[in-house]
Amino acid sequence: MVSPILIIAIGLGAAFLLGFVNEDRKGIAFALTLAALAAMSLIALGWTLAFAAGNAQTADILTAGFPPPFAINLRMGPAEAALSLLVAATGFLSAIYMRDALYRHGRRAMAVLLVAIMALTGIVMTRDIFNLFVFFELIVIATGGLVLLSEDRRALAAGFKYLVVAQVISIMLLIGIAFVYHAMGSLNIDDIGPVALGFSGAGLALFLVLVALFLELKPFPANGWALDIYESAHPGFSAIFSAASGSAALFAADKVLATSPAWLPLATAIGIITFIGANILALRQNNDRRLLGYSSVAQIGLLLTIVGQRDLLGDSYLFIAGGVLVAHAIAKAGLFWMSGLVGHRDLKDWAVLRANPVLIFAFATFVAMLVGLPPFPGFYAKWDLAHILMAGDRAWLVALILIGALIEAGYLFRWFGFATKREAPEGFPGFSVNKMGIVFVTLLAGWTSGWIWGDLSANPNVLSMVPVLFALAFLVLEPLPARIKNLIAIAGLVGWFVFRYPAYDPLQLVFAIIILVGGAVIFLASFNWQGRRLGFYPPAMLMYAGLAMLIEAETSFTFFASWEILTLGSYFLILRGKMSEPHALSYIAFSLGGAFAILAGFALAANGTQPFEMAALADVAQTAAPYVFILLAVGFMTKTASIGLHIWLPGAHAEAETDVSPMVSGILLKAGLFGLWVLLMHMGQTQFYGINLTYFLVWIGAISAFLGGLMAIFQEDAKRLLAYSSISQMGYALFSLALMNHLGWLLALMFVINHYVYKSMLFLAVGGVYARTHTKLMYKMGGLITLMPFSFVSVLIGIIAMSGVPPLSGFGGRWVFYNAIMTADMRLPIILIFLSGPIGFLYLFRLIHSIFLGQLKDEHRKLKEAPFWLLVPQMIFVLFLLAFAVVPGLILRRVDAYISTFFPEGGLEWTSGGIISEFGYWNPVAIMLVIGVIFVSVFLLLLWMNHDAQKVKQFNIGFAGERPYRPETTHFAWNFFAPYRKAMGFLVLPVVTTFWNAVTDVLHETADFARKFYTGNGQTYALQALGFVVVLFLIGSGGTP
Amino acid sequence: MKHMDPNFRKDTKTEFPQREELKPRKVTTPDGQVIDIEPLQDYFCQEPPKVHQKSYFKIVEDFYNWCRAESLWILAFGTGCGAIEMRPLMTPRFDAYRYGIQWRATPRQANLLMISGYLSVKTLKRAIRTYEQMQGPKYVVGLGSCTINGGMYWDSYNTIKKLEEYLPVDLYIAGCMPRPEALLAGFMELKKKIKAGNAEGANKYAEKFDWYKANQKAVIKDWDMPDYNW
Amino acid sequence: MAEIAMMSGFALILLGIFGALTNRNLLRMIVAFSIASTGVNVVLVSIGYLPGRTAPILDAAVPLESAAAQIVDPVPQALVLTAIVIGLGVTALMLAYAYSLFRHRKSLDISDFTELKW
Amino acid sequence: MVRAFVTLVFVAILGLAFGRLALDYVPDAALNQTAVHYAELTPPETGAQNVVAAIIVTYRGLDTLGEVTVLFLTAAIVALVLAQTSGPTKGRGSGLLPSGELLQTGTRMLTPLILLFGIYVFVNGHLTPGGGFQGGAILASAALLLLLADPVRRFSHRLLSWVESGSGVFYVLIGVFGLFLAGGFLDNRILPLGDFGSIFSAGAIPLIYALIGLKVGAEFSSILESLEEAEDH
Amino acid sequence: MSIDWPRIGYAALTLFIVINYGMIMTALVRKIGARVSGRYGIRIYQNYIDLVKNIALRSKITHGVMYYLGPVFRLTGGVGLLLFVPTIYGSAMWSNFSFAGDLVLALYFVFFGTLGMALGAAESGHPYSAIGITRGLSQVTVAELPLALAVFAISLQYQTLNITDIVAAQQGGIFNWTLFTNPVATLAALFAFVGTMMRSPFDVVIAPQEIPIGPPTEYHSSYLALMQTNRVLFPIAKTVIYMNLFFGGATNWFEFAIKVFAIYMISVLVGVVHPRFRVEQSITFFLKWGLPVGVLAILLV
Repeated sequence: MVSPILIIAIGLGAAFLLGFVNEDRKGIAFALTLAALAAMSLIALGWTLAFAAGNAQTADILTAGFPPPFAINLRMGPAEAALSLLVAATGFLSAIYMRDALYRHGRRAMAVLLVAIMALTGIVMTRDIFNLFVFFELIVIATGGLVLLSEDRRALAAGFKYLVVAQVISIMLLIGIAFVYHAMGSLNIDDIGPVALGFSGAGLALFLVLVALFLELKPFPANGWALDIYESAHPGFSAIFSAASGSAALFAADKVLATSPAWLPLATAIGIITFIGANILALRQNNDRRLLGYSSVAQIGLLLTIVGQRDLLGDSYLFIAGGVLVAHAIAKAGLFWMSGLVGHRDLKDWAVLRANPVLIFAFATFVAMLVGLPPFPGFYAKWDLAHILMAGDRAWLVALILIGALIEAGYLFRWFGFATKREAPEGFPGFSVNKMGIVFVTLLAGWTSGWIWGDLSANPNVLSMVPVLFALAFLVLEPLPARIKNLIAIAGLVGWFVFRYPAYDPLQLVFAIIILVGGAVIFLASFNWQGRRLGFYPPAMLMYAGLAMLIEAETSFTFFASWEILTLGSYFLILRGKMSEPHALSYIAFSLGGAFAILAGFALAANGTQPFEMAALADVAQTAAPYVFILLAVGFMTKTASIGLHIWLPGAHAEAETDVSPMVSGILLKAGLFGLWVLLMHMGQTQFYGINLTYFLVWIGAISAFLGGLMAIFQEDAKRLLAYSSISQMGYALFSLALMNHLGWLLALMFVINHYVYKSMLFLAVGGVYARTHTKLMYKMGGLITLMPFSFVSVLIGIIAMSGVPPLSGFGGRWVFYNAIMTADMRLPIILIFLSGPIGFLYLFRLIHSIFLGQLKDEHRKLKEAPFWLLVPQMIFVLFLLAFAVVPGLILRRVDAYISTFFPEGGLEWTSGGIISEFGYWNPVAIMLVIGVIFVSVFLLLLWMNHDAQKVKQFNIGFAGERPYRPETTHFAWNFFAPYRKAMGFLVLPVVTTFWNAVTDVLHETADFARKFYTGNGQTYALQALGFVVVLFLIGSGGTP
Repeated sequence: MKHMDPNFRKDTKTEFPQREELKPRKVTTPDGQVIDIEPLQDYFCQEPPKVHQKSYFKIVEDFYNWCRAESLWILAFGTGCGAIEMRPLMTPRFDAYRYGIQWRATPRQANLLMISGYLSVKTLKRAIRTYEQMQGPKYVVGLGSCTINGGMYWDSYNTIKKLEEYLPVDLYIAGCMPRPEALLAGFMELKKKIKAGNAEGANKYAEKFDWYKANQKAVIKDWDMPDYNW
Repeated sequence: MAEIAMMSGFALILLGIFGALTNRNLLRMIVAFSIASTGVNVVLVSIGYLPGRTAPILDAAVPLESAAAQIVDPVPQALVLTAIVIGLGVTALMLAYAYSLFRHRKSLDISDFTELKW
Repeated sequence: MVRAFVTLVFVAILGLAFGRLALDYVPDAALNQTAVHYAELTPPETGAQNVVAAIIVTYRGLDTLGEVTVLFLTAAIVALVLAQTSGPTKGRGSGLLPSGELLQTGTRMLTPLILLFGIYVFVNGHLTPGGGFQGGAILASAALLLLLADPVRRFSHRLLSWVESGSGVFYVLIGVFGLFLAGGFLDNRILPLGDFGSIFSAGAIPLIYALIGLKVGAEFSSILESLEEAEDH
Repeated sequence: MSIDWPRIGYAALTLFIVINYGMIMTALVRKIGARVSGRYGIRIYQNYIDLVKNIALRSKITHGVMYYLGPVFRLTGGVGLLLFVPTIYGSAMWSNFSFAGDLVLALYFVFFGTLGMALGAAESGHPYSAIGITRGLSQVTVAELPLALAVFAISLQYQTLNITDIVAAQQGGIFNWTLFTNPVATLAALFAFVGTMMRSPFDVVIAPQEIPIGPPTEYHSSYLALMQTNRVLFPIAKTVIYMNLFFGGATNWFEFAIKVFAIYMISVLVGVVHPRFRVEQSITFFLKWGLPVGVLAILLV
């Protein structure tokens, strides 16, 4: 193994050597710089690999040949090796990235860069506190130099501000070091014995050291100078500043803190405040680099929090902190590098990235890494962190971290939305190849790190799960035509179903049929799209992969990973819609909020045990159980869009693409239901202060069913109407599930099946209409029945089925519902359900009337029937509904029997003459037959009498002696249920939306107010830094200085 | 008559601009294709009315006619002052219900059109539409002298004089205005006529369709409807 | 002795910081920081001082055998040298920056350089 | 005004903190273990008379290397900063009057002496107070004198750069030699320790100090010249 | 599946009896109304004449397939509803097709005709139809609520959803009727009954002058004839449900006739003395009065 000191020696030596190079021979100077950085990286890499392979021991490198504390020693352990690699590699890549700037500024700038990287590795490795100070000062000065690489003239002022604050910090640090030396008699960090938390003598000295180190981490709110640097510096340098400097400084703080665990709470407090504060401030940023700066600050804050928890984290500390750190560093470096590709500084200007899909993919990857989504390191780290903290009774911290992470996800995904949806600037000159290359390398590093962390994790590696790999394979297949990809996708779904079929229990089977087979059927509609359809199949398949894994998940980890994967996939899928940017954002915000609740729930339930079997939910301790239940239920209910958590759904479903809407509505919502199912299966009887928690779910379900339907009837947008209807239907399902009896569950399952079928069908039908009319506003359509008969039939059948009118399958649901509530304990919520049934009828009628009946419009007179491929799945659904109406037992019998294992009582009896319950009976075949015969007879009668009716046209109506002039004014469709609105409108006041708007507004306003704090005045920044010290001192010493 | 401009009513030369909504127009479809819309063709059925044969069996036709007579559904459509005379028919004093007479609000379901008084040209247009929208067999009863010869409005610039020139009138009830008793008597007459199979106004209208149209168009100068309002 | 030095060192630091944070002129700020740095150095040296001892140079006056009892702590002295050099470097850098800022903006007022904010 | 008040309050509280540090400060009665080690083992281990020099060059050699780097960096960055700055373009010295004959002659006389003194200081660094930094600074003061006396005078950039880089590279190389030939990076024992108290003793310390002196001198000169040149553009 | 021909015969007979009964009874009801206001009123057989006249219309128009099918749906709804409910208690044959489903089927099949009619009327493209439909649907959603609650209450009370069983439980004396064993539920159900019979004060749906009789404004001739048939059939079918659930059912056709008439008269009597409600007023009315009673009913069981 090469001595790690050579990293420093090479960096320094090369920096000095650059002096020999003629000022004009920039190529040589650059080559030398790169060679040195490469050598440094390789040494670090060698060590990292050696540690990874277990071939190396932590090594102490003595300088001057004397042992510490008399001489400075360096240490090379796994963490040091990895960090050095990170630093050096970032430096190397940034150097390539900044080639033009470095050429422009000459060998001096290269030397400064080399020294900076060298000093960063020095910070990482040194074990001497004063040496640490020296390296820090080197960083300060080098930063002062590298800031100048920017073409932004404002960087100069930023550099000066930075220097001013750095002066204040170094004063603190130096005084602290001096007194620490006085107290300890040594400058070696290992000799700084445990210093008790106190603010006099050694304590105060250590406080000064720590506070200086924290200030180096740019804690909120004393970090304005750093943000100015981020904003104005060359992105290549910002990448170093964020990824490498931040990490190194953090490691320094960690080193010092490790000596005195008593001070850890200070780190935790500062860290979490920084994490949340910086994230809130980032909300209001429009400047990409400044936003990245805030995000960097926040991430470092999170890391500091984790450092503060190292006493609890124990062996997992490195894994967790490393995971977050690596994710942060790679993603942030990648994003800063990408920002160099973007010509302008507004977030919306990132739309230019769309010129290259790989860049969008990279952007998505980096965002996912920062947010901590699978399969990236942050995910595993977050999982373990939450578990350990929960087990250590630090739920409050988990809550704060998750809130902060949610805010961060909010602005990052908003930004991603800008990039994918906003107008790309015109006259785009193209991307620099080497900069793009660097981004791609980072991208690769990101995925590699994901694989590594997955491999290191005690839990299964997400990247080795077959469905995920299959989904990711579509990234490679992207150049193929959409139809071939579609075929592969269908084959994949069906193939996986066939492959897994024997392993499913009946419940899983039903969900698997819906997800896999149902997904395949919906994919038939995707044949309608030609070309390559970039960016559709990977997220779609990712979603299906998540869903497929979800229903098979046996441990909480697999479950949660699948959950996150399907969330991520569906987000990208929803985002594809033309106008879906804000809706996709609220979708991901709510979904992640829900996911975090689930994470917290699982963590609380597991109480430290890993892997945690899902079935073990039943054995959660009495004290924790209700909280676990609530957290998980809230999490799952965000996905089923229960009332209060529903506002993301209408937009997300309505604005999605035609074949995406059925996927996210018909299939994705079932994930939440499946989660609830599993939850109730294991924890159904959880009590909270003596009240059965399912009571609340029953109420929530009923209210969702009612209000969802009520809101649906007031929609003018067809897809929105269907979306609200989903809220209502999911409310039904939740209600019936929470009834906790045999038929309730059977009913829920019927809803699962039925909702999939008719919602997919209706969404496709409406989508088909949309494909022709280019509008979703129902009042702009009308009279399409003759032009689109097939679409009409599927909507008609869908409506009959959905409203529960016999003889179609919806009635079976109602029948089971009545039987189910007969044995339920709750009566009041049932009123709402009773009311929502007919309300469903209202909006469905509105749907079919406004689109297909009434007056045909001028511009629609020549429309064609919906595209063939959109009709194919619809017709399959029609056939299915008819078949399911006659022989519901085909599927339900098995499930009925399966449910008996949970509720032996109250099952159904399946006889040839019908289905018999405890209270009633139902013979689908007879119903179908009787109604059919009557219908046909009456029809024939009418035909006999009225066969010679004259077919008239749409204006031939008795119009009180007048006649219509325009179809628009004759089609009664807008504000269709005006009387209803008069009577019940008060119930659909946007209270929930207002509430969530208020929440975001408060956050935004806070951010807007707080950022005024960053006046841009260097003195103020310095004053803030000073204030930070002073306030910490005051608080720490209990206000009695 | 001497003060009347003979060309006033029968002027067919002057071209009146068609209503904007009924002019052919070009419309861009959602796909960006430009299509022609011919409102009168596209939105209205252009079939001429048909002459409907009576039932093959006389006895059936007689039975039907009896039923038609005993089930007179009057369109609630008032044109002039006579409308006020029709209301009392429903009151206990006259109780038209007992004769199987009812009021229907929609021409689709009514089979008796009462022109209850003078008919201005503007109202004539509506009356024609309404009549054509009723399903045959259908009957027209003119109420009061105004429908017979114009009555006191004989030289009005704006009312028609002879209703039967425009619609096939089955029965006139004279008077200015006729009292409800007269109306009842008129209905009885109409019933008789129907039962006798003589109330074939709808078929007559179809047979002499061109004549009626010519008359109608002669007075309705801004004719802006299809020839037959189905 | 040492206490006085230390106190005056601290006083210099506080004065320097106060000056740096209240004077808006860049050059004055730099001067103020120099004062503060000097204060830090004074404090640093004063920490290593032991009353009644001599400089850590082992010549005839300070034989090796009794050195431990005769010399002051040499470490802070070594540190202070480094600190001075670093302080010098930073000061030089700040001066260069100030010069450059003045050249660009024709102003030495720190509150004029607030185009980056929020 | 508000800012001044807030600053005052903050500084006052910081003063309280410092005051607490100072009040709690009790001078050690004896040297601490590290210092004792240095006091007792410096001569045997490094052969240097000046304990501080030994600490600077050997024990804490890495710090010193860092220090040198600080200056190196500063020089480089000052040049960078000033290179970005477009000052008045009036030519060399920007119209400053050349100094008088008296001053120039004096300068010429003094410069060698100063240089000599500087060299003396860093060569004897391991024996007496002083060392590379001090010596280097003295060397640079000669440069300052020259510049002040004749604002138009310029040194050879190339020379400064070579001296600076050469001494830097050599310094690092010595450090690396230590890695292979002696106990570790920057171990001064790559050269024989020699007689205690003589000029050629203490292993590589004098060499390193010399290099530091040269480097510091070159760097300071380079900084000064950069600042001076800034007026030229 | 073997076809039970006699049952079909009985079903046809039931249909025949009920239609004729309905024709006469509705005429009778109108006549009673007329007599109350001092008129002679329509002839008792007037409904038949109107029916035949409509069938006998010579010209007909159609607006499209759904328009054509609307009345078919409507009548199928009425006939089906009647046949899915046991008409005469104690007779296997007069129970018609009630073997196909229980109370739930009856409750939901009510919507079959409504839906079809709404679709058909809507295809006529007439704004009045659409307005009428929105009114009707809006009103019926809330008006049916007390019934749903009452039904829930009594099915809880009798622990069955089987109508025959519910009727059986009410046999053996008038005080065994749900009317007396559960008056609150009956009251709730009557709210719904009055609300859905399309009589004043809840008949703004078919406001004759404002939106010429609402949904069926374009219907005429045989379409109208089918609807007229349904109009006499459907209320009776509904009344039969009420009779079975709350008034002890009927053991023979005579009892059937009496009870249906009596129950039917409830809505008539309410109607003649109350002016019309606007739609939102009726919604509010049912929420304010019908709903609490319904809630009380299910809470008291």
